[in-house]
Amino acid sequence: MTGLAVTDLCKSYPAAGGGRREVLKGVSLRIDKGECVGLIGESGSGKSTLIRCALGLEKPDSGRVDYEGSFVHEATGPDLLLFRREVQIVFQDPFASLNPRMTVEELVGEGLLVHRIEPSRARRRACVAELLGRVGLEADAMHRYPRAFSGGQRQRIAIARALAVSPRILVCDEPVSALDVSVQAQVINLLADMRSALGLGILFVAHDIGVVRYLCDSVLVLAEGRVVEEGPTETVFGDPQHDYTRALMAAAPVPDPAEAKARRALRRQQREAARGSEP
Amino acid sequence: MKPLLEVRALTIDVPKGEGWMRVVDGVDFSIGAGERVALVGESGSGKSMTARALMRLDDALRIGGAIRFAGEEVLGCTEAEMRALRGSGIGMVFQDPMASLDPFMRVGDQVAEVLRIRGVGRAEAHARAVAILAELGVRDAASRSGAYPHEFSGGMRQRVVLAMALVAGPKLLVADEPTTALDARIQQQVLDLIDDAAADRGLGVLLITHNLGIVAGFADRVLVMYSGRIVEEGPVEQIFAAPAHPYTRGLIAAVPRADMRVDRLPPIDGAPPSPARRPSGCAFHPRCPVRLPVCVMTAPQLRPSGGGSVACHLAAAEEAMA
Amino acid sequence: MFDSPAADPALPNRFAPVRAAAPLVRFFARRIGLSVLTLLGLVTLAFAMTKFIPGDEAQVAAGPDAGPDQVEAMRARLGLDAPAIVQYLRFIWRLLHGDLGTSIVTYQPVLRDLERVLPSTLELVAITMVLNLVIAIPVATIAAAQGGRGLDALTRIAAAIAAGLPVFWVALMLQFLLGTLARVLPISGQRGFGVTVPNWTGMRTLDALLSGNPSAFLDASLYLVLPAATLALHFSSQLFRALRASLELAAASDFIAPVKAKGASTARILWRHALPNALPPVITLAGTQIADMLGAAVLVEAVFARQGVGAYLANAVAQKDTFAVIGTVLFVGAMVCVVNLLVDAILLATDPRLRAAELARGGRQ
Amino acid sequence: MMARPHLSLGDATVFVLVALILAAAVFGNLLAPEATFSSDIGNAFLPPDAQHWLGTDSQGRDVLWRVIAGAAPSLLSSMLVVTIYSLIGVVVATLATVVPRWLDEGLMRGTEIGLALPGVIVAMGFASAMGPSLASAVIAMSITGWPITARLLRSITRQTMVAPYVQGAQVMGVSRFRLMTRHVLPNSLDVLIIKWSGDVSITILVLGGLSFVGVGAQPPSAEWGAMISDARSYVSTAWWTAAAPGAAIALTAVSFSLLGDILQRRLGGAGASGGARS
Repeated sequence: MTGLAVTDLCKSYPAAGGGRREVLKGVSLRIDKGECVGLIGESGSGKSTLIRCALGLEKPDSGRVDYEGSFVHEATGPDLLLFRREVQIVFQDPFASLNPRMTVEELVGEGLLVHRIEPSRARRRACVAELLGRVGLEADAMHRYPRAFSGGQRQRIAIARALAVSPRILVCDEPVSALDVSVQAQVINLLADMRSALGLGILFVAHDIGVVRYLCDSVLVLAEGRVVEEGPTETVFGDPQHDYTRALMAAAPVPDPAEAKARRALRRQQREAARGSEP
Repeated sequence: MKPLLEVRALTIDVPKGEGWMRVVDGVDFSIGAGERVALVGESGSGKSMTARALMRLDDALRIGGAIRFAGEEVLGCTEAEMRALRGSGIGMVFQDPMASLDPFMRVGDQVAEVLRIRGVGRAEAHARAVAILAELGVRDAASRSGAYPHEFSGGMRQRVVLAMALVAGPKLLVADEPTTALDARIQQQVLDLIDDAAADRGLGVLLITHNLGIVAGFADRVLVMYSGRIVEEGPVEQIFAAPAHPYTRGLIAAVPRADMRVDRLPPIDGAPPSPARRPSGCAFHPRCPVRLPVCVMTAPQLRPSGGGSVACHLAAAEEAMA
Repeated sequence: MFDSPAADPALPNRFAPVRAAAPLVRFFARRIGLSVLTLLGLVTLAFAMTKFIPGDEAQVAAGPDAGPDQVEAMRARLGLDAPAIVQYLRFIWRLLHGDLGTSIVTYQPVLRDLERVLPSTLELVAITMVLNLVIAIPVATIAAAQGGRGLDALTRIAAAIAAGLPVFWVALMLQFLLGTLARVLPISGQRGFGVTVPNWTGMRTLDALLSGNPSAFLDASLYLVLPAATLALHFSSQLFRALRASLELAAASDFIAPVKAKGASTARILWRHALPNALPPVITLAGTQIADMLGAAVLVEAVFARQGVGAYLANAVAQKDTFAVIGTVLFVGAMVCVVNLLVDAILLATDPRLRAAELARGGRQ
Repeated sequence: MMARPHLSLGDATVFVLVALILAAAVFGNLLAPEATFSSDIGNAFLPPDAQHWLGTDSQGRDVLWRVIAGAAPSLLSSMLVVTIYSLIGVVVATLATVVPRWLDEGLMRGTEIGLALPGVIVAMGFASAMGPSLASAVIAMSITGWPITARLLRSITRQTMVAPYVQGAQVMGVSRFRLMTRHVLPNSLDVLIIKWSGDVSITILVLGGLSFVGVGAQPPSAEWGAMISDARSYVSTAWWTAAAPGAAIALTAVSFSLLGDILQRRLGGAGASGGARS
């Protein structure tokens, strides 16, 4: 069996006013090499907790996370090292996800160093230059610090850093939502290219249906700690079955004034009807 | 008839080191009574600066040009006249609804404060605050008005912020990225709320956003801003159906759609420039796929085109040919 | 970046006072428990200190002229022949009964000595704290309105300098300039010759007022002017600097522009919005300042010859009066713990966010 | 991105002052004439004049030279105190960051004891136990000063630990040691550098106070607090003997506190733009 599998994950936190708040209530998902899975969820859906558990940064209450047949939360030694090498993450905020005290060379080369892939400094430098070229940056970028780069460029650096250790699975936590609109497409396309070129498996977490529909083969819709709908992207979004998915689809902005205004008028009618029936 | 708001040759400079840095460089637009105008732009475009300049919120800025609101010259107002204008002439909603509220004051008092400043008695101000909170959909407004901001959810806080902007009966509502931090469903609720409130009161609205998508269903007219200037302006239908500026075209094409499958997104190369490093000529020229030699040299003027106007050498040349 | 479990939208119902009271009790129970732990740590430290002192305790207690037999008798009498753990437990047992030991200088129980000198110090600290708040808060707020110009720039420089002046030196210089040269104020002691008031609270100003003796009140007040002014100069400039910085942060918060957009004046923005938001860290500082004032009282009381806790401690140190030193340190520690509890209560009463966080947290345990 | 603030006249003045004081602390003892440390009763209590700019003291020694020579015991010992307890604070906070949670809680509870007491009073207790001397004052303040630093740094590392770049490094499998030394500490220590300067300013006041009440440096020393203590009895007749060392303490304390403000302005901005405190 290959890839990353999450099975029946449950996680709760102590809640305000006593008791515990269940954030994940039995979530299962699976990403294989070369596959791109979208995870749609609003804030509070539990997607961040899911990512933290899946990456082994946090222990779930129950359920398991397997990578290549070994249980991530009990893995030690070579198994853990393999997981730490083959599963990487790209974060949402490119201004917080790169250590401001490290040069681009150190940032991109860190994985090569800690996994002893390229212990020689000169060879590491050559690798970094090649990686930077692959994500569309000049090689001389390596001598500068992250603060010298724009948001889109930083996200490219973050991707190069993750790709340095030749991962098989890349978890992307809202990787474009903090970027300028005109830059988002560049990063989305870069991820799509890397996936087909390297056979990467991608777990793409987002709240934006458009991006997931563009990039992913299959999708899971997460609401209040449960997967409410899943399936091939076009099946789910072409004919959503669950009310929640439909509500999300209806709330997504439509870049067509006639259609958008018709929808707005309809909503307004519904609100007035509701207002009229209330008293 | 005179428009409600008229902005002419607006320039804004921010202090930088010993000198000044121009962040808004000659912006013209107007908003009629009851009209919805969207100002769309990315980071560094100067859109929020423009919004804040309308109410002169930042003392440190140097603002040039003319801003006429309801026939009065805003830039010539004294500080006392400005205070009277803020809130009762122009109401404003800010980006982050949590950060827009004073965490140490009860929400009812924060709404009522707008009226108390204007000499309304305590009881009446409070009653009117509760009434507008109820109107904007805060349940149990009378008792909830005694709660503090942190006791409200994101969508509810945005209602409080909107109540603050509307309670003194302004003629123009300026909404600066009011939905940016919110989920799509809440975002839609907030926009609908502004929609209803503006329709009921016949308010003019200036919606500042980076998200072209939310504009389609909301605005009558769209202004597209890039690096301190307006590059295109027109009725919303025309902007989406026949964008004339390559930047507007790129923006619309680069956003993946939720309602249909797209094969390949055509990206815009590069990144929006910071005001400190604005390119020569047309600021968009380094990223423009249809750049002409002249674009590097001189900045294009905003010229009428179709039902709107566009600032582009190529569009002007095509117009001249036709 | 990640969903934080603390930012829970499900909020406690603030209209349920019965439920709300329990977390408050829990909050104070927890804080008092912590204070007790802190004190226990302090007591352990103090006990360890008695063991670290070079020389033989029994020898010291028996006096320098005592022979070996007498020293051994004293050792047995003081229980110093018991194992350390037994001595430690006895030490705590005695403390619980208010027995801080006996001073080898005054031959009085340390607690009784402290009762005698405490009111004078409390009087000084109380007046200093009032001056401190009354000066720092308005000046910082008014200065903030000037935003870096005029009064603001001036007070900033003045406060930076005042905070750097050594308290004991200011005391000495004021004593010299105003007392010796100008002869406008009394320079040492705490009462004029022949002025008597009944000893009810031990605080002379208060006793004079209570006994309806205005001239004695004036007399006691005049003796307080220099020491209180010395302390207030130092502490209010410190508090001013903290509040000015805190106000700057508050004034830069995102909610200030919305208040301005309401049409509020600069004064209203400052006093009604920026100041309440800026105060909590300053209240915390004022609490720790009380501890520091007790420390500074050692210096000021020494200069102005006031009979207070500070002078008592300085004297005890000079005379190697171990029990008096340890007793005073413990006593001051206990006072500081009480002050910290008070500060917590004030913060809880004034900061609605803290209140919500504590209510939520109380339920969790 | 961030424009470095220009070197203003005020900032430059502070830098020059700090440099001069440091120079006095390092070279003062070497330059001072022999007579600075020996008594010449015949010339006692000379008021300030052309030969003795700040007059002479009870032993007829030049007050200006004694103030310069006193920079070493006064300032260097304060710097030593703050450096020692800052290092202890860094070690404790770093430990607290990597050990299991219950031990972290325990360590932080322990630091609360240290917060419950005014430094002067505890230092007096310690100094009396060890016998009054500059060394005991320095030791007493070094072992009582660290809790605040440890708590401050721990609260910062707590924020830094959840910064995405630290979590990213964990996902990449970097060792705990590398995580602390390359990612967490470099992004947490700015505040400590700022605090160091402000703390030196406070420590010099406290240390002076301890010497003044007789539990720090002892009389023949030119330590400023001890000089004032010595001069105390003669204030009304020879005010300069007390005024000069006090002014020296004040000048030093103010300079270092302003240096802290400047560092705050300069480093505080850089740290924030680095996104360490997101």
